[in-house]
Amino acid sequence: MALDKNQIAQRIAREVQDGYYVNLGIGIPTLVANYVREDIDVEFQSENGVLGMGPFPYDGEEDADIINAGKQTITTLPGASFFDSATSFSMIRGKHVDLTILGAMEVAENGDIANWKIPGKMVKGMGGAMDLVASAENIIVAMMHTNRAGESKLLKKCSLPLTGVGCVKKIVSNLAVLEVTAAGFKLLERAPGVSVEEIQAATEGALIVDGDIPEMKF
Amino acid sequence: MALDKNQIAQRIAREVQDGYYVNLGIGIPTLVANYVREDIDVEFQSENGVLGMGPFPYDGEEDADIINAGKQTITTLPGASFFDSATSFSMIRGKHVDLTILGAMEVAENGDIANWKIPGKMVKGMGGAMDLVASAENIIVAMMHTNRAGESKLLKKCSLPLTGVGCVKKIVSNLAVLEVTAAGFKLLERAPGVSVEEIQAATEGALIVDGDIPEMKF
Amino acid sequence: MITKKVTGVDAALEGVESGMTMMLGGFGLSGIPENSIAKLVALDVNNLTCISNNAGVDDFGLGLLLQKKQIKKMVSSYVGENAEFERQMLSGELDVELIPQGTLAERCRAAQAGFPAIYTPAGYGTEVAEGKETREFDGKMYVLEHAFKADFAFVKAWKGDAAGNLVFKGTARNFNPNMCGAATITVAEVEELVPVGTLDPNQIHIPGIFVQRIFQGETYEKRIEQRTVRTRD
Amino acid sequence: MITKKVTGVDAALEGVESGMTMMLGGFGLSGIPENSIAKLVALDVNNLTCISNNAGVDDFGLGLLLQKKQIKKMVSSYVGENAEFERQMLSGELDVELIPQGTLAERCRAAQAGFPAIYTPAGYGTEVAEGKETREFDGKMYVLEHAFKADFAFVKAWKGDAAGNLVFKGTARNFNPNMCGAATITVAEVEELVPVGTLDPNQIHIPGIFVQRIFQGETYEKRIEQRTVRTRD
Repeated sequence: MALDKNQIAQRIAREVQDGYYVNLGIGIPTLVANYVREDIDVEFQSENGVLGMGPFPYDGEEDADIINAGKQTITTLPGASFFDSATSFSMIRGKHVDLTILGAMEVAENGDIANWKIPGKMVKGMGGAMDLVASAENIIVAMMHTNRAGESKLLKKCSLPLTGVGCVKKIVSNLAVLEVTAAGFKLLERAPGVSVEEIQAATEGALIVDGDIPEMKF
Repeated sequence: MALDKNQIAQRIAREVQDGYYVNLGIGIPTLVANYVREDIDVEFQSENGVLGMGPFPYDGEEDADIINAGKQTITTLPGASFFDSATSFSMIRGKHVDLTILGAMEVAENGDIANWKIPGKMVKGMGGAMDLVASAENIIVAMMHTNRAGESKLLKKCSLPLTGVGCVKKIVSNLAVLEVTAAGFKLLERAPGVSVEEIQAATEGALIVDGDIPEMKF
Repeated sequence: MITKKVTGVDAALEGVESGMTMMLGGFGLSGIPENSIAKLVALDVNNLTCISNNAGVDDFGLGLLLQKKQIKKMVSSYVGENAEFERQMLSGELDVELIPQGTLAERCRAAQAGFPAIYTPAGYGTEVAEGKETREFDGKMYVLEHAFKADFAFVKAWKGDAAGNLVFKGTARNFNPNMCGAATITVAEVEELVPVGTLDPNQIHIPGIFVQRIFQGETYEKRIEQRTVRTRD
Repeated sequence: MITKKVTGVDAALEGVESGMTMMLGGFGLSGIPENSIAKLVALDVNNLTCISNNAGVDDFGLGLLLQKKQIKKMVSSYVGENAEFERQMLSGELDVELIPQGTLAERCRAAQAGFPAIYTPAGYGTEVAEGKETREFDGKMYVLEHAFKADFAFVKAWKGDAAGNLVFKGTARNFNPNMCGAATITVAEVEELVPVGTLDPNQIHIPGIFVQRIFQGETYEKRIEQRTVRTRD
């Protein structure tokens, strides 16, 4: 069965390693924080200027001056710091952030990603996404494998305006975990009960299936 | 009579206007602070990372962590701030410092300045001088008009490696106040008792003498 | 000490004219110069170019200027919370230049620090880089982005003093420090104007040299955009 | 929280080898990483390239490494206080690259912030710009200067915590913050390692993400180079 958003986040959380500084995008990526193992040390960075984010505040303790990049009220943990936007992107551009997890509208088999604009329809802007994808060495995309019409979002070539070129390394979708390789999307894991054929049918870009593909573990 | 170093500083102090942020170089420029009018508001910046410098500390109150660019122990005044070197040069390069006063070994009639190196003999380095002269819109040079051998230091062309090109606007020497113009050194004021002829004799570069040249006032 | 204190928002915005380019600090509605924006609305200046990471919401922040059609052009990284904005943009009434957030921050910092341009990897290979110079360094491609030029920068700090020194709080800091000294005139509004000498010189986020005018804002709504909370166990 | 605390200077300098490029904070003798320098002397590594604004004095700071001829090349802006330095330089034993102080700071910051190069006006038309690319922007000439690449950065802060957060004091701040995160490994030594959570998150000069190792130095001499005082009236 295909994963729900929380399960996608849960699977991605397994990619987070001890000692990682992690930037989480808006949407599914934000949920990843809920599933990171408690026996490893991880710090969350938000590009609006905070390192060491904690959970949401208790009701009544929210502070307009302490938010994340999704404009949500947050708290900070001991060891946290606040800083200006230029410093925040120094962390990102300077490769001090170890892992970037973000959503996508489309990913191409060469690692191109599109997630900021649908010409003539939706123009919210790229926020920090272009800086993140241009700089991060370790980018995981959290996404649905297909759109509502059932069309693949893992493409030969993106149709929407790009956010970055050749930058996505790994995708965790509702159907599969895939690695972006020189030859295309390499299938690493299947969602429980989802067949290789179903994944193949939902993938427009080149899908590489090498041997037996295990089911995901959480 | 030619000015001494303190008198050069005293004359330069008259160029300091209300509301100026001023960077003072090592040597004669440092003395300028002693002569600035007390009825105007001026702040001194030192490129090692302090704005709002005050006088030297009282004996016993000196702090190894609070020095100026000449490595002298200093104090700060109310409203002072400390910052890192990149921020300090943002102030300088970004033209937030209003006036730079520094020494020179040579100045050319086109505003070139040399003050950091005598090949094969003295190589102390440029410190912040190259940043200062390349960025400041208002540079006053404090210098002796001639070297110990009596040779002019206000030249047609600098013989020493340059610190900056076409940047000096004004010179206060022991003999005269001069403005650097497109046509050369324009004589503005004479040191008390020093004749135009004496200044002419001490100036290798083009000297422009336009009408009566008044004596300096302090 | 050089004083930057002005009597209030009226004096702080003296010289503001239609057609000017403004930088405005803030991320979402956090750390926005509320009092300066209110005054811009009251002054009824128009044809403004606004450099600001976001465009407010319909009834707060820059949304107030958008409602009155005072803005000709927005330079932002993210504008997704504002229906009137979207309407004006899609209808062509409003010119919008969307740029990466880190590029926005650094083009401000370049102006502050006297750099003419920077090379950033953000946006390479995308429409953001179209028509811009690109260049390879060490096998990676970068886009040349120029320093902003602005007439006024409006920033909001937590505390400040008459010398213009500023201290920010939490993530309300964001773009505010990077915009100080990045325009011809920087206007800082603060929640609390404290006596000179009470701010620790080691702990000043923006030295007063980067600020031309400072005043204490009359009121701060500090609206929260996404109130997310958890319940106590 | 990710901990950066190591047991002491021995662990902090693990991996240091001859031939490496080091950044060292400090201005004159103020804010220099005294304990790390002492350990570099003890380790007897040589052929080092040192990026540091100054070169210490004969018997303190980087002068200690120069005495033992451990330094192959210095990249500095001002080296005027060191007789042994001058002797090695004039004799050709020591390779010296003198660069403008603001350029030095910004080449560090570029490395920290992921910029490949910057355009600065400093040094244009001088021998500093020889062989370098120059370019005009808005009628002014600039020199292209590249980000430093270094193996280790050694910085000294006043206070720090196990998360690697740093706070500096007075003008001992100088280049130290700009070098954090500008090398493969940043080693911070602090006068006082305080418990995590005691530093105000608003008042951290360098967030821990820019620091790989932190330790409390055993002793600090904090020598004064030019003791200038006035007498009481």
